[in-house]
Amino acid sequence: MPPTTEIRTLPAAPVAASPEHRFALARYRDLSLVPVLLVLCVIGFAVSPAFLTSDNLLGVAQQATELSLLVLAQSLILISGRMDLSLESTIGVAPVIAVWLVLPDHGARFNGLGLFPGWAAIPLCLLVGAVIGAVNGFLILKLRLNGFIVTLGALTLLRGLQVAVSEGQSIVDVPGSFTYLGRASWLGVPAAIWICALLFFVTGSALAWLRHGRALYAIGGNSEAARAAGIRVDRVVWTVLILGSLLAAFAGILYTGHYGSISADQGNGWIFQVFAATVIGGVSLNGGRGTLFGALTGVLTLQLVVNVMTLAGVPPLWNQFLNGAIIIVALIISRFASGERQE
Amino acid sequence: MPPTTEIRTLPAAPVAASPEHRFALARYRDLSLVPVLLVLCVIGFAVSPAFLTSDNLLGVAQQATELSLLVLAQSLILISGRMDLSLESTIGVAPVIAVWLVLPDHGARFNGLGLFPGWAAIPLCLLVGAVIGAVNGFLILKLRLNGFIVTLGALTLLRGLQVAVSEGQSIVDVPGSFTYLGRASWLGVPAAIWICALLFFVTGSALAWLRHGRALYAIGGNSEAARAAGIRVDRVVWTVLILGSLLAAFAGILYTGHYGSISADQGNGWIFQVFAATVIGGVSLNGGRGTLFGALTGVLTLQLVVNVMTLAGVPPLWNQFLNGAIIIVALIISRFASGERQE
Amino acid sequence: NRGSDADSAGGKPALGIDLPRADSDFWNSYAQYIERDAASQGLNTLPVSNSQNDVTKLVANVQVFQNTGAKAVVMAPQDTGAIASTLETLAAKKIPVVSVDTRPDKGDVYMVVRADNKAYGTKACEFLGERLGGKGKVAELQGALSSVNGRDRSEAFAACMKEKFPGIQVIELATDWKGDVASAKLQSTLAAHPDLAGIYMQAGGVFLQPTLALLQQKGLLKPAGAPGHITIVSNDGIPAELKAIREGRIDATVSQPADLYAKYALHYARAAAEGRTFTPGPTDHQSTIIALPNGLEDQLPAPLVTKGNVDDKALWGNTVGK
Amino acid sequence: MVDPSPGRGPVVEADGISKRFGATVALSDAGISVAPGESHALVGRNGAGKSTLVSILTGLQQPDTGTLRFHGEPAPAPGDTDAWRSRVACVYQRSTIIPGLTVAENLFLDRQSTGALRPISWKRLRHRASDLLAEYGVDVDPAARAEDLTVEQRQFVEIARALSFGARFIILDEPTAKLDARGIERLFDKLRALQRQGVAFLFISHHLQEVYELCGTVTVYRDARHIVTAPVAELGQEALVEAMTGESPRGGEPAWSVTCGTSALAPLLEVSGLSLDGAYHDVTLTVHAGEVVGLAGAAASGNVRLGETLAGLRRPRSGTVTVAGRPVRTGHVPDALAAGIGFVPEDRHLQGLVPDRSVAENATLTVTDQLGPFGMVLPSRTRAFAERMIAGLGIKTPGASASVSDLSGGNQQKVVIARALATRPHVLVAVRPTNGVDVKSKEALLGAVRGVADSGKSALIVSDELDDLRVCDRVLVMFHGRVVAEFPHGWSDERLVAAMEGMPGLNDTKESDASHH
Ligand SMILES: Nc1ncnc2c1ncn2[C@@H]1O[C@H](COP(=O)(O)OP(=O)(O)OP(=O)(O)O)[C@@H](O)[C@H]1O
Ligand SMILES: Nc1ncnc2c1ncn2[C@@H]1O[C@H](COP(=O)(O)OP(=O)(O)OP(=O)(O)O)[C@@H](O)[C@H]1O
Ligand SMILES: [Mg+2]
Ligand SMILES: [Mg+2]
Repeated sequence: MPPTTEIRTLPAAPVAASPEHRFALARYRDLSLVPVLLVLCVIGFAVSPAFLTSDNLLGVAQQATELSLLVLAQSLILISGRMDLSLESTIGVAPVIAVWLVLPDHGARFNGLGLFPGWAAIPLCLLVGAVIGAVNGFLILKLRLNGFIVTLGALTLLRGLQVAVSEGQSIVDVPGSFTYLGRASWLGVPAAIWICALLFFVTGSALAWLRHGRALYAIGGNSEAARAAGIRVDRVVWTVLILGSLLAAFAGILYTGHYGSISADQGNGWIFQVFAATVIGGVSLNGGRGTLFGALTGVLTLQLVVNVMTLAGVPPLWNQFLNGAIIIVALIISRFASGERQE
Repeated sequence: MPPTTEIRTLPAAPVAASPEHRFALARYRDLSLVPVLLVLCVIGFAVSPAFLTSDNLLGVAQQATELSLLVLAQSLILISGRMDLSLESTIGVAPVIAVWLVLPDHGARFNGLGLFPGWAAIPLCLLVGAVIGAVNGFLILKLRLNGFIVTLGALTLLRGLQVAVSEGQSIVDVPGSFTYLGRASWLGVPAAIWICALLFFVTGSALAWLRHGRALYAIGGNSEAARAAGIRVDRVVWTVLILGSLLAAFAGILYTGHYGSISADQGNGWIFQVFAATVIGGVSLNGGRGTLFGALTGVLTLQLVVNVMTLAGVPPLWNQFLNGAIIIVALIISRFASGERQE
Repeated sequence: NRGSDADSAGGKPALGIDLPRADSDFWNSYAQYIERDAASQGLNTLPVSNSQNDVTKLVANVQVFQNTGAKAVVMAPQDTGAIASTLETLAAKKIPVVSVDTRPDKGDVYMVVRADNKAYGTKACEFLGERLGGKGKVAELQGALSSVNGRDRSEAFAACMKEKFPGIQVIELATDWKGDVASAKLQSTLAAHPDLAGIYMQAGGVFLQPTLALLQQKGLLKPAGAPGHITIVSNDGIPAELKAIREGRIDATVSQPADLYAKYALHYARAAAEGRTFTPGPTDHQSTIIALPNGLEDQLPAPLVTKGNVDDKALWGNTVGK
Repeated sequence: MVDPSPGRGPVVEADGISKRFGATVALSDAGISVAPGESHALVGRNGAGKSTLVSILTGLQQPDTGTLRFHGEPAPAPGDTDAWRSRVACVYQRSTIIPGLTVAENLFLDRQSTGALRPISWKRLRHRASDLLAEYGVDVDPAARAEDLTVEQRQFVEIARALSFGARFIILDEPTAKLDARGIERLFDKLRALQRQGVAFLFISHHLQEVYELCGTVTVYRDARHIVTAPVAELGQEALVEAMTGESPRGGEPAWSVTCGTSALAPLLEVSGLSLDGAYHDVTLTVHAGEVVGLAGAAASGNVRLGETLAGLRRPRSGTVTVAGRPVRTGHVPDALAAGIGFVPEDRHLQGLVPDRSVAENATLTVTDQLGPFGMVLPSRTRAFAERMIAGLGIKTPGASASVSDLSGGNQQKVVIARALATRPHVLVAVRPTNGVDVKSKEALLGAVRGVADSGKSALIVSDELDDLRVCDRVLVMFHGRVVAEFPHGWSDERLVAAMEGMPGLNDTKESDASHH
């Protein structure tokens, strides 16, 4: 059938209007946090002139980098209908193990094995991340264990492993190659920001335009249907889990450079923030819905809150309270902005 | 996601009369942790003669009481297809507010408002719990906000509220009536143990034999269907959420008595343990499946692990690592003991 | 197996030792000292436990100590309230308790071994105040609001500033003992107050590296004396801090004596098990024992370390792990 | 719960009911009135608004406008579920079975015990359950978990539950869609029995002969509007179809025509010695180019499993599958697709659709590799592709970007078929392709299937609906997992049904079940 003719003979009057409408709504969903961001900026501007300085905003952006990578990872995993709590430990344990394999076994307070040359630290770190993801994937997909608890167990286990390997110390003398990305600046903007922006852009477009990206949505939406449509569900999900841990490990590299050492509780307790950011950003916990852009707005919201509160000089005692309150308010605003129930 | 909830896997073949087989399996699911418990007991006995003393075992049981109440609450909520992360904060904030309303506004290191007589502390505490649950319910069921994030926000907010009210101090001089239950012993066994046993028994029977109990399973299994069958879904769920927070507040009372003060980070970080215990105990995160007995075995497992590790003198550095490893191993054992995939 | 040799080991009374946490430089150094001293003094210790900064685990562990025949218990309850009823139980069982680093709010203790955290705050305040000539802005990286030690340091620091250096504006930043939070808030503060003159970090183990990394990135890490130098006072006295002092990256730190903590914790535990008693007053090791409503406290000296005395061999930071 | 006031006014009377869902108008100023003891049919094309009316009549949804009266009294308050249940019971189109619970409990959900505080006696409940199920000749262990039942068994549990309320007015929304011929007979016997007791029905079905068989009055909806209500006797099949579609049918005969004797052409699909434990044994069959072959069989005959095996969803124990001479790796969907096997799954909700995603995305799920270079998926092409499908199959949707879960069931089914046709398969394996689809669309869908064959490819229709099988050049009948008979085109319904029933020699589901243990 010649398409052209068909397309003309298409929908009737009442229907014609609605595609845009639906479309608008779908788009809108990802923008639902934008109002919140605007409100925050207004407040920020009101409380301190320092807020709108590039210095401050770049600072906020940089502080957001590590978290945003975890959020990126978690979004991919959630969209394909899974969860990974262990990301918050991977960000810590991967660098520690990498450095442990690289550092000389004498001299410094923290003694490594010195098995590999210094430049190998980054590849090793990423490798460790990939392995962690692969093991999680094995337990979840092959042994069919409950993903939530597997990764919860992994969270504890990996944190414990980090403490054991690093003997609870924060590791200060780290190979320069390892810390470069986290501390370098390109064109006056921290390298980490460039990298995260790039990663979000690339992954985001992959999700939007590539078939393997679309596959995640199909799997998250209804894995049985995806399977019947010829998508290799388990393989894709496994890949996503590995990719997620890989990103977490990379976040660990940025973190180490950013904060100058691998601290023993690097990433400890972040997973809550990760989920908060992802979900107020419009990614569904049931899989199949959400975009990376939305998730990104989620991270920025959380980070801006901290920044504004600090600038406003909120009394420390009320800090945490406000933090929680703002999450809920943001949730309410975004829910009514997008007009969708969040099931 | 109505379609996916319908059936997990295509039934292999029509089911005709095969009662005992089916039934066995269903029952078995809740017992799947029993092997794990036995293994732990054997190990415990092997590592130290002190393990099998009534002193030690009662101690373990009493340390399990507060956690077990949270697990009881979470199980009810999960079975009806929801989640409440804020329980871990309710256990702390409810007592603080109650005591704050009761204590005199001078003298003690912590100054309250002295609005109510001392005996009112317990009722007030429970009331606060109920209110928290009601508010969560309102946000989730009326405003249709995402339950996970609402309660996550509540977790932060309530903890912050506690810090703000108690100024971060632990409150030591608490009305006697308030601490009685947590410290008293009846017939040589801590009162808390009697109470928890009773609560588990009563709630468990209600779930098994009362219509409203069964309603939770129906709602968790397929709320649309439950609604069609005439169950007032929202009302029931709301009740469950309130009940859950009420139990958490009560756990707070026991905690206060047990540890002799209301500490500022009472319950902080417990929610992970709560989920771990509940889910390895066989309660499904997707709702509609699981029993309180299973959940209870989950708590005991986690508590025994700590006890056995201490008795065995595990090197401190490896503590946490083993903790996580054991969760996963327990998960694997229970999965193969029950022979069911855990989706 | 272990439990029974508590009594069998040459009549030596068994000591139960709990470590508060395994994930911080300071406490790991403490753990090392405990191990070393216990060995060198030939003490009979039950397996050392770790309560992972969780009072419920601590209580569970102490319970095990009771059941395995401990004659004295060394603990470092980070939650000074929630340990109360445990202390009562131990008292009832006639098991003396040595509390390291923190002073339980309630319940009898045989001896509290700690340096005075209020003194930390005051020392830091005085040092900063003098360096800044009594004016300027100072950022204070506080710990978790629920931590007694953190609170003592904050209160003392605030009080001292208010009284002695009213000209100095203190910006309090709650960090929940988290390095990244501290860095984020400090960065915001620097944006708001480019003229920040001083920083007081309540825990070098946590805050030192993030702060230095931030200042370096912002090009604010000027050597002491140079214009625009930000005066930094830290706390703990871990090796990294001493190194930073030598390199002139920070100006001072309060050395919280991990070695003495371990040494005298064991010392008093042993004494307690042997039934010896102490009275308030100066001790043989440049410290004073003071009386508490619920016991005694040996307030160990916590020297302020500056470029001047940074190489002092007596500083634990110079000897640990060597 | 017996009707409070028997006989006063119509059991239900709805006037000027309107309901919109966002963009879609589900009902506009529609009405219906069912007299006591009457069995009333409601027919209409997919998306006409039938199920929406049902959900309003049963109090699950509130109408935007309009009035609703039972026995002349206004409808109960929205929340008052007990009141609703005492007036109307319903077999919903969408399954309301709770997978995790036992059959017994599903049957007596929320009625397990008489009083809220009276403990449930599980033993008694199971007995009541087996008694109830026995009335329908369904042999299921009441203690079995519902999720382990077959689609058919589950459907009967639904029906048994609805009918056991003792309501005087019962709604059945496409109750027969998931039943085989025998099941339908059993159901109808039961319904007639209830009719004699003066129970009123509202019966929704896309099988018009069922309407004539069972009902006295028929109401037709079209495009969310009420078109006509008349005694069935006065409304001939053609008039009925015309009322439903709004256009006069071409004198009954279908759009497609079966052109027999194509078996001279090369075999496209060859199956030999295929066996799957507990489903079918040593099945061998051949489908030639240009041929549509039917694979008939009752619920437990194994024909559906065979179809799923061909699609790669199940790995057979033994046997080979060959497409156009090339052997296909069994048990792998991608390989089956690559080999040119298209598949329409049995249950669209379970295996067919990704509910949250757009019609376009669902329709192109199998061909994402054809929508752009370097594994890209270009929205423009996706849209064009989808709109071609929408036009070709006449899918009723607000647009290609509408969420597929907002389509009516029949239209969802069309999307699933579009997905299968998208790959231009050599062999189209379609399981109950017209499940829940209205007469007109049925023609279109079967026409599409026929079209595949006429274009030199071939199709295998796995179904027990005679209408589906009529397009076939030949029909293979399976029973107890074996191919027991083959009919050339022009078979007679009786003989085919008899063969599906495994006649001669009486047998019932029990035996066939037994053969699977
Ligand atoms: N909850 C809903 N949200 C959006 N649209 C809906 C909803 N329910 C029904 N619709 C739309 O309303 C129209 C009527 O749907 P309905 O299910 O009543 O048709 P139907 O006659 O039952 O179709 P079928 O015969 O396929 O079951 C359809 O176009 C459907 O897409
Ligand atoms: N709550 C809802 N939200 C969104 N869409 C809905 C909702 N309820 C129904 N719909 C859509 O409206 C359509 C009409 O509802 P209906 O009960 O007829 O389902 P159906 O698809 O016709 O069932 P079946 O697929 O078994 O024929 C359904 O296909 C469903 O996708
Ligand atoms: Mg319908
Ligand atoms: Mg339908």
